[in-house]
Amino acid sequence: APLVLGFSQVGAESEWRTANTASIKAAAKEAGITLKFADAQQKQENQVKAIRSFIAQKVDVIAFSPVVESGWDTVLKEAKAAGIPVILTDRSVKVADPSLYVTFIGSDFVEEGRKAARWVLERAAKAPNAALNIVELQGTVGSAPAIDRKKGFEEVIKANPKLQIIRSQSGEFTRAKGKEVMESFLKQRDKKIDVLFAHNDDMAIGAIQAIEEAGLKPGVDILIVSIDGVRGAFEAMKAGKLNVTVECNPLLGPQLMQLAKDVVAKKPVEKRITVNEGVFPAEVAAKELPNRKY
Amino acid sequence: MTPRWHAITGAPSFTTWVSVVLMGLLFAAGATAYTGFASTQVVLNLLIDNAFLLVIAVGMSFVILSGGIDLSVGSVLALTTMVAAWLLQVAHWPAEAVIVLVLLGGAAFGALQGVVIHVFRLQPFIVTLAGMFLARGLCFLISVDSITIDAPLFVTLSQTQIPLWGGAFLSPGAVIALAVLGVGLWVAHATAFGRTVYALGGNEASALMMGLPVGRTKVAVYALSGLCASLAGLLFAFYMLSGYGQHAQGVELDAIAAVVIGGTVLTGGYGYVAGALSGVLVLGLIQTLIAFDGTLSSWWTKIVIGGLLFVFCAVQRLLSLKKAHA
Amino acid sequence: MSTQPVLALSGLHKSFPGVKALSNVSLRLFPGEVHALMGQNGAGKSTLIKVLTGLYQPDAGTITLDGQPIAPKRTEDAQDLGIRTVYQEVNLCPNLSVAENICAGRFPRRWGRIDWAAVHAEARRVLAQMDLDIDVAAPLSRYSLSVQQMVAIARALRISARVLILDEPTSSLDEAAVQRLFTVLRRLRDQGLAILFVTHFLDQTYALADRITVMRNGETEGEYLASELSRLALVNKMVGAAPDQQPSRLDSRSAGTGEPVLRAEGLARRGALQPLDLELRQGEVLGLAGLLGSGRTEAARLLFGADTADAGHVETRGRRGRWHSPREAIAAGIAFCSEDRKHEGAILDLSVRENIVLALQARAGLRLALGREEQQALAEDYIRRLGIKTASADTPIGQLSGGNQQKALLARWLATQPAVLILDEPTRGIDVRAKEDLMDQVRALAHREDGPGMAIVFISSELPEVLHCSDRVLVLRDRRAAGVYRRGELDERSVLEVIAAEPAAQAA
Amino acid sequence: MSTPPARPPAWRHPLVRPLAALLLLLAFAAASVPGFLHLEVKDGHLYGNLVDILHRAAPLMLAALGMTLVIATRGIDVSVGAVVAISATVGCVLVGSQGLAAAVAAALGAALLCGLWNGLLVSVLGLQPIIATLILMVAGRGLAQLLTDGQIITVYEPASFFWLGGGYLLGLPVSLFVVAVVAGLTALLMRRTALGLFIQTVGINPVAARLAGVHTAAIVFFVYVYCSLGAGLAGLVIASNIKSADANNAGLLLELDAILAVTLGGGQLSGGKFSLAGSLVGALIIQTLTSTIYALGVPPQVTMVVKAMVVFAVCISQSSAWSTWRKKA
Ligand SMILES: Nc1ncnc2c1ncn2[C@@H]1O[C@H](COP(=O)(O)OP(=O)(O)OP(=O)(O)O)[C@@H](O)[C@H]1O
Ligand SMILES: Nc1ncnc2c1ncn2[C@@H]1O[C@H](COP(=O)(O)OP(=O)(O)OP(=O)(O)O)[C@@H](O)[C@H]1O
Ligand SMILES: [Mg+2]
Ligand SMILES: [Mg+2]
Repeated sequence: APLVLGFSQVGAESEWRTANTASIKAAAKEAGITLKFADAQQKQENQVKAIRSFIAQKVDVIAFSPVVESGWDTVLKEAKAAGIPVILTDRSVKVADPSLYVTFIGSDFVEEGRKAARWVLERAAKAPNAALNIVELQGTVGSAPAIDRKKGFEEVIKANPKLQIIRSQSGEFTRAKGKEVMESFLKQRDKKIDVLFAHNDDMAIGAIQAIEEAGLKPGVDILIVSIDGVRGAFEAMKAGKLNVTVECNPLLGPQLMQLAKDVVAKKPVEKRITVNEGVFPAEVAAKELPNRKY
Repeated sequence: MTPRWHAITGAPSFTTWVSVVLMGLLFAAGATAYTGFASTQVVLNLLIDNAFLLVIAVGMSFVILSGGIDLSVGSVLALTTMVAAWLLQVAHWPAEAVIVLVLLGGAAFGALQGVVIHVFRLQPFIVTLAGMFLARGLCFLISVDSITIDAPLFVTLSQTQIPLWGGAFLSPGAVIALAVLGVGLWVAHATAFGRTVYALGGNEASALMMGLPVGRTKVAVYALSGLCASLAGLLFAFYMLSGYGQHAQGVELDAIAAVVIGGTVLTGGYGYVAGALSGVLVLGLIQTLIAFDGTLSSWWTKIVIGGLLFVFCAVQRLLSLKKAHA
Repeated sequence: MSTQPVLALSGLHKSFPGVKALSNVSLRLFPGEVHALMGQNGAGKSTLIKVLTGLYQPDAGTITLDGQPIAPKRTEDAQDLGIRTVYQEVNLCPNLSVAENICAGRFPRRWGRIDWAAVHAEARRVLAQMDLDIDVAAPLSRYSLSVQQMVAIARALRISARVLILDEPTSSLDEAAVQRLFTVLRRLRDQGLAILFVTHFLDQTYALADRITVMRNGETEGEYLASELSRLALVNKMVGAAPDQQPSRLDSRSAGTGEPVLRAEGLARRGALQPLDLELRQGEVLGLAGLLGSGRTEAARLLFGADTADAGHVETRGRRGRWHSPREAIAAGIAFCSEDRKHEGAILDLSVRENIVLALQARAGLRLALGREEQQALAEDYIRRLGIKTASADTPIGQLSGGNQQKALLARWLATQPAVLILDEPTRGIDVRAKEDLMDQVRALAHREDGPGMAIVFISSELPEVLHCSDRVLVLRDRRAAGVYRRGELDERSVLEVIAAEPAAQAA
Repeated sequence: MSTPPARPPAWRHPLVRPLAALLLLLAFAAASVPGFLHLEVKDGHLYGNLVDILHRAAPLMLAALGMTLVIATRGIDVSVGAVVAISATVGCVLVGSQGLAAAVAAALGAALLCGLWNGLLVSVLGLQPIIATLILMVAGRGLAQLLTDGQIITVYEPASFFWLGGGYLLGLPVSLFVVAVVAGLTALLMRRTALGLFIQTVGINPVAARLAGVHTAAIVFFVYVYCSLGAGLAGLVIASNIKSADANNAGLLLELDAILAVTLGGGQLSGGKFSLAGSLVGALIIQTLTSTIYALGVPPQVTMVVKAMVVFAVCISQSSAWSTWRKKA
């Protein structure tokens, strides 16, 4: 019988997530794995329910992208008691007993924040005298990527006291809110804005529109850094409106399927598997764009 | 149709029974379609996974029966997990004290909303909507991040499995929820307070003229709902072992839907607290069906949930229309 | 009768925005007396009672109970002080059972829980005092307004109290029920209870009251011993002018010779009405007489399409069939003024003007039937013609006194100039003068000098009114017709005989 | 006793309190954020926070107008956000290939279908409004995502599509004119026909309304269709503004804001009397609050608490009980 993998996805809240889902579905088909897919509509309790139903269905492996890091002990213990190995994707969990999951494959949000900040630091180094005012578009309040990306970013820019975050507001990871908040930032004329750091590409794309409508040149008058590396971001970079995007690779599917097979075959796997992620500045955008699958 | 049939359809609890029968059909459909569906544990999981929703729905039943609505329950739940986690992990309070405090806090939060609704004669929808923002916002003031709980009492309650027959088990949370349902039934149908709640929902002006304690009851109803929400928060904390400001987003709508599906009328006065159980189970069953199916994309998940909800409500409604014509 | 009043009010003032409802009102209530509070519609009787029981707060004035000043803030307070009240409109909860409505607030308990058996027994006991034997576990909404009114009274009678206040308790009761109520009230009076009683029926006042306080325009006109005040003087004091002595003009023109405008054949609805045949001619008044629950309201509702019939059909000029909604009946020129003005008539938050034009407008559809000025003119015309007491046509109808709401609803239907007008208890809650005016109007509408008049179905629990108004009387018994009689063929006594006849006798 | 029919004094007008709340909020913003009220002409149109507030409030105002009528009939429509998503995606999916007119027509057509569906469930089937519209609220967003396969649809052309939500007319955002036209037409419909009277009647006493001959089912049907159409238009405005459709996020929670706007404007959820102008003011209060929070730089984690406090304060200050209570104190 084919291997059965139960996968609990967070939801379909962004293009990134949709690409992630698509990659997993395609890879499962390719690898001949029966995929039981459950969508949690962004709710942790739904994920727990899904995992319980996977246990009841006696699947071979359970994989999931946790909505949030904490709160998994009980249900993972049940999985362990049922003898079903668990793979984490995309983000990790905090559990008292690390043996509750076999491995974690995914990105490191804090590192993404750091990468974004490093790019800004480099830029600042080119003009050592000027102070750079940064505005930040945060993700949804309380969400893991928003917290971690902010943390990583702040950690690195501390190195240069000339870099100041002058405003920070939540754009809820959406284009509409990103645009609205950026509009408001631009109306405040006490300080000039030099850099925009957006927690995801969608907010950056919204903000670019706001900057253009205010009669400024995005990417020139205001440097823009964002995270994810979705197709829209590459288009914006090609047009010279976005300066850099830090990749957060959603195409984990093939790697996940291989892991699932290995885990079932009881092959040893590493506890932490990072995915290859790059930093794409505008210069390489035109070349990279045709390669983007999402 | 026979007179016997009339007696059945004419009974006021008819809608509630329709829910139960439809639920049976839904379950039978799942059992034939998916392997492993027809197991005791799948049924018990409905209770385990939805214990917190059931507790909220019991509180919500009272509010809706009284002709009001409480949108703040989901946020109060989240706030409870957050406060409990903070007190346990950061302030290192004893678990028992934390439990008592958050329960009192939830009741007080609800009572406060009740007072505002009653004294200023404001609409419950708006007051509790603001309450919803407030409680959610307070969570993030404590911490934007989630806090893991490792207090022994919570961990034990989380991981205890109460064994039933054949390897199947229930969680303590589910047992507490069933107990709350029992108490709710008793309060609604056997105490003066419960009957005043129904009277309020039937006609508030009349209740006032009948000399019933309208103000007191109203405040108490919201306090009760707040208490249930914070108890649900504790169950949630047992269930997840974490406090988090994003917990239970949109649970208020699930609870309202559960109560209404259970046969309670949203304008108040008609319905049964027991309906909350069938409503919660229906929603849980729909989710379980989808999880067992395992082929639906995110959007088909939404469409199927909406579709099943529609079929359920429409059948229920058509049957009771027939009853009206009979 | 003792000399010390249980309850006394003096110098009471109460205003609403734009209306001075009570000014300098005083009232004394002695133990062991029935005290009638009389006055025209809008005189302030109900307001006085609401102030007395804590539903409204007075602007000025004092209330004393046993010489102690009291200031009830809520109805609960008044109840705790031993004041039990039945308010004018039925104020009960339709979703609760009859027994709960009677016992709510003071349930018999056992071991901390409500003792449902005792609740039901208690409810049956109180209702039995009024000879009412109904299923007390059924929801109140199942019963007709009259039964609901008795339930409201039963609720007040259940707990022994010091003062019992009844605001038009008899407005939807039939004669027999009224007599049963009076027996109970007399017994309570003899036990030393002080009873305040509001009614528009002079007969009832004289049958029961020991003392009468008359109110006029929000002021106390005076307090009298019933035995020392003649009917004429009483009416005189209520109205504030010498009433025209002339008894209402009864035209003797024979009626009912016009075209038939409405015919029902075998009209029936399960559980409500046995097959009924009925014919109504232009320019005649058809009275429906019968006891409570005899099916008069049901007949009226079927004729209007408010309920759909299971069998039979209705025929109007050029149309034959069953009504599926009131809209069809209205389009065919039928109008129906419901007995339950609070739930089925008034749109409480809307103005008197909007309430009056509503039916006319609904018939016209979305296109405005009348411009704003015309609406105003129409409303003011009816306010004048029917003597509706209101601050203006723009006052919300909910702020009018009960009787005046009734008149405004009548205006709603008169404004549509229907071919057939069905009036279910139109005289409920309106004062003596207004009642006579209304009956004159009814007859005038039917018997017009200048051509064919309306056909009117007139339903009233007051037998004399039915007999007085109608050209023909249809007597209903047990939800079926028990006979049709022409004017003059019956008097009050013979109707009562027909009504009371055993079904067996009818079969024979 | 018969004082002349006193017209209520101007300060008792129901619109006064919401307006006062709005002005107070603006005054506060102006005092605490320098240059908040500053307006200038840029690229031939007005530019400044005030314009932004009006511009951003436009979709909410469109949704609130429809919600006003639904609430007046004692109903509620929680599917507004989903309808926004559906119309936005339909519009964006079609506009590239089928042209502007066809896309707009299709988007509004889709919204119309949504309204018909809601109307059918509430008016014909007799489901409770919140449940009836909850069905579409859940499924509608799924349908929108189905159309886009979960992707964000970005529109590159025609540029005319961007005019609706991003263009300017006479120096003001076009979306404002859309709101003005819709509000004006609605007001006209309520004044010049009996619709307003019927809607209130149905809301206050449906039983009496039926007995008076009002076609209650048709009225209820109408308000849901109208509300969905307004939401559909709002969806187009939003999509046109961000030049894309995001099925998962477009109009998220707009229904709650719309309900809030109606109540802040003085509407009662128990049905009956309604005020279109009041709801518009309510929508402006909400948007002004949001903009003020952004301008003040309130940290995002505190935003919700601030919002809640202001809503409490505005509601309490508007309650009649508050005035009597204050007088006594
Ligand atoms: N809530 C209110 N708001 C404004 N005016 C009111 C209100 N209640 C009563 N009124 C006015 O006070 C006056 C007295 O009304 P009340 O109901 O006391 O009359 P009533 O004597 O009981 O008449 P009826 O015999 O018709 O019942 C009327 O003019 C009425 O319009
Ligand atoms: N005395 C009674 N005992 C028991 N049930 C009654 C009594 N009077 C009325 N009912 C109930 O009330 C219901 C409605 O009858 P209803 O009173 O409306 O008829 P009606 O002839 O129009 O009387 P009325 O107009 O005087 O109220 C009936 O179904 C009946 O069960
Ligand atoms: Mg009165
Ligand atoms: Mg009757």
